[in-house]
Amino acid sequence: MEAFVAEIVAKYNYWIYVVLMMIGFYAMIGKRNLVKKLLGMNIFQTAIILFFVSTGVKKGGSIPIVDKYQALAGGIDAANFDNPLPHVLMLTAIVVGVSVTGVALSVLIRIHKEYGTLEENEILEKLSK
Amino acid sequence: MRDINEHTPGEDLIIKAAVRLLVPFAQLFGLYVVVHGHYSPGGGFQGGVILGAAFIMLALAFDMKTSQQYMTIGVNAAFNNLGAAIFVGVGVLCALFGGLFLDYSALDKLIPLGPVEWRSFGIFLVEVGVGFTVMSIMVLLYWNLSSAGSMKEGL
Amino acid sequence: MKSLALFATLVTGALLLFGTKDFPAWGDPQSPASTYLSPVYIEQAVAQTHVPNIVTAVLGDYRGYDTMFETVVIYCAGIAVLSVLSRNRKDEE
Amino acid sequence: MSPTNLHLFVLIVPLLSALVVNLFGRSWRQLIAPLVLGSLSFSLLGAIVVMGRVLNHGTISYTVGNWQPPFGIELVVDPLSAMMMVLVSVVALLASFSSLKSVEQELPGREAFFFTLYLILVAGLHGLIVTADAFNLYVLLEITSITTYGLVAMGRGRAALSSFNYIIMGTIGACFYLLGVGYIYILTGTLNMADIARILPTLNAPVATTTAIAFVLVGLWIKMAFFPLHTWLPNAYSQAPTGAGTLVAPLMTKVTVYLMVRVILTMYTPALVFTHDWVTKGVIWTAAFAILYGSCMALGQKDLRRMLTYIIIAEVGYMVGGVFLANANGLTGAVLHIVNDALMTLCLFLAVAAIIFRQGSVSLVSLQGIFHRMPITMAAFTLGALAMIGVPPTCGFFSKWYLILGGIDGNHWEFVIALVASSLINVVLFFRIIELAYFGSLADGEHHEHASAERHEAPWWMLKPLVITAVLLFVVGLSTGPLVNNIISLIVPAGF
Repeated sequence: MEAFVAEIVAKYNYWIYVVLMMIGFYAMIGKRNLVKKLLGMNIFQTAIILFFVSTGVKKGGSIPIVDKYQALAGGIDAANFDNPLPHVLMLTAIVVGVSVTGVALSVLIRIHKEYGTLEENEILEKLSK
Repeated sequence: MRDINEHTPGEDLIIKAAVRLLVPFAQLFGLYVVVHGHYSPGGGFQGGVILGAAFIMLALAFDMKTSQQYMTIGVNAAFNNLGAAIFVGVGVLCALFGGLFLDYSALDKLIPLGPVEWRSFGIFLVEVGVGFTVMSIMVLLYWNLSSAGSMKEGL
Repeated sequence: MKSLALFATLVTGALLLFGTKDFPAWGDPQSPASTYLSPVYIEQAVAQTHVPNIVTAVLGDYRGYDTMFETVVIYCAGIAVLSVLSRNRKDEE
Repeated sequence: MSPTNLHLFVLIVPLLSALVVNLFGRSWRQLIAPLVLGSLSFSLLGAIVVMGRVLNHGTISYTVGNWQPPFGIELVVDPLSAMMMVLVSVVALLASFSSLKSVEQELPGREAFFFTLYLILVAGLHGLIVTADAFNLYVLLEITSITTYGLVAMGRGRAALSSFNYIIMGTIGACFYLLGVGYIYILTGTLNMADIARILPTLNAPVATTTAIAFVLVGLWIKMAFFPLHTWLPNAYSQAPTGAGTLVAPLMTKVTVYLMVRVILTMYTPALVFTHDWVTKGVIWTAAFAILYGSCMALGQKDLRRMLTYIIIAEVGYMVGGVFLANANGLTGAVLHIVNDALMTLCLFLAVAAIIFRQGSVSLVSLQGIFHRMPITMAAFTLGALAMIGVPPTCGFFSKWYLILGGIDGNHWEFVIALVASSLINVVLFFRIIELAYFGSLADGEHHEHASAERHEAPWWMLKPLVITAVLLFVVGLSTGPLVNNIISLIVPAGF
């Protein structure tokens, strides 16, 4: 049991992201309202962004912006700076998330024009008539 | 059609005046974030979003027409194509000047600045391209989503 | 339907948490992610690109190909929104 | 432009012309057709040249920005990806002729937007094929998805709802893939596929590795609509504008299958993926169910386009099952089927597009007597149907033959039975339509008989690509030998 608690404490960042991800994932597949599904999608993506950024953390590290002249003189210790790669990846993933949200919102507007509602079961009812 | 002069919540003198005052500073700050991305947190995407937010603020405080006086739909289309074209174009230019795609140091043959300095400058060019595209697309998304596609009347 | 969704969610979450069993502890400076690529980026980026902000250097140059497609993604989003919401010429008349 | 950059220009030229189409095509619509056709022809020529170079000089490894992998992004063109590039450009070019016509009819005033998305989709597919970087693959996967969401949602009626379901499912798939890549990144510290393959077997982290593999594969399965994760596909593909369907239906699922092959072979190495017997068995059983489910659901449809989308689901089952047979014949069959199925689906969807162009609907009722009205279209459709059934010497026969051999080699009789059963169901399926199309008017009475006398063939812009595709079905079928010996046998790993 103690080993388990120690494991959780050492990796609590993963527990946080998994809980967030589960909230988002449940909203995406379990909710009936299309806007709630979209919100779930955003939570899901945010959880993944948190996950990646948390992997870039290094104990004793600061933001990866170095002093130019010190670096050119070769005096940089990599242990003092966080890992820049996850940040780069997540900048890209954030943009992708924004884009998908934008397209999804426009599709929702079309759906609302078409059926007058955003509840999935009401739409399906109208379709089956 | 809603009368533009009609007093509605949100179209308030204080808000209008504040936005009028705020927009130039927001734009300046956006430019700063784009340009200063080499030395501080920032870059094309972040700065582009701030620049776009300035136009969205105009559209929110006044109406969509006012924001379209400052950036017409045609200019917006030109900007988003231009931004993407700058990025891809820089890459193609590198390839045409004998380097690999997006190898900015190859542009040294165009203007001799030194290969390493060209990498720095190439990143800057590319960030400007990203900034243009992101700014115009953010505004475009707002116009379209708030007016259900008509881009005339909306929030 | 809801219980199925809940079940799928719980299974996914449990699997993801189970997978972290083999991971290094959070913030461990000796983890592979912090020792393989990132020191090279941090130590070499300024000499190779003259950009002190390493995130910008990696974003714009080392992984510039990704960033190009990131720009294309957001460009596509704009065009997709325009095309989805605009109407046919005939319908407008 | 030095020849080393050529394979990048295969994808950059459509991308750049997409920008031009968007900027100028809104005002000058006559510019769109030459730009689209020109850039796609350039792509095709470039892809053929690249393929020639790869076959003569071996795999091309290309580092974008001249950063050595794993620091920069690496692009690899091996014989398989060169073949896929040619396939994508052929399908995109042929489909674009037909799309130009049908978009003019269905989406007047929106051609510029449509073809911007169309060209970026083609560029994204080329990018997916050549990339050797796990994260770059995610970005490109999202490019192809976002363009497809837009293209699908441009349709009428239910298209928006189908597109939304596709967005939700597609995002789940992409996010699962990204999670898998994140796990891999934590374990190995790298994103380059070859580097991952080098480091992963040396790690002592079985649980995390398995989780990562599972999430990446499930993510790709959602994107390729593998049963039971297929629910988004039939609606999305059958309600998309016809011009979008002709491009998206033949390519999207097949390129994703290619990505799965690529991920299994070069990122994870087969030794890691096929370790557990019960996993491969489970996947093959699921694939067998997918094949039977797709075929049976196709039987119940009243609309030709919707029927074809269910056949796509069955075909995905063929390919996934073939890969997971984990033997040389199965893998060869699966890869060969990617090529063949793309062409067969293209042929059928082009025929559907031609029929929709002329009479607006492809419900089975409206197909009565169509043979007399559109003989060339229906002749090509029949050829496509024969290939889909697997009649020699069309290409469909050869890949099915390899798949069946693979099933027998691996002692997976359930897969073999599903394959044969689905071929039989396809016979029923297509001969019902052909019968309806040929004799339907006789049974229906005077009203239709009168209409059937008039010949009302589709325009040449839609007929030419259709006929070329139908001929290609035979050409590819007859050149199966060289294709397998020179290209596909090279990628089969040694242990198979």
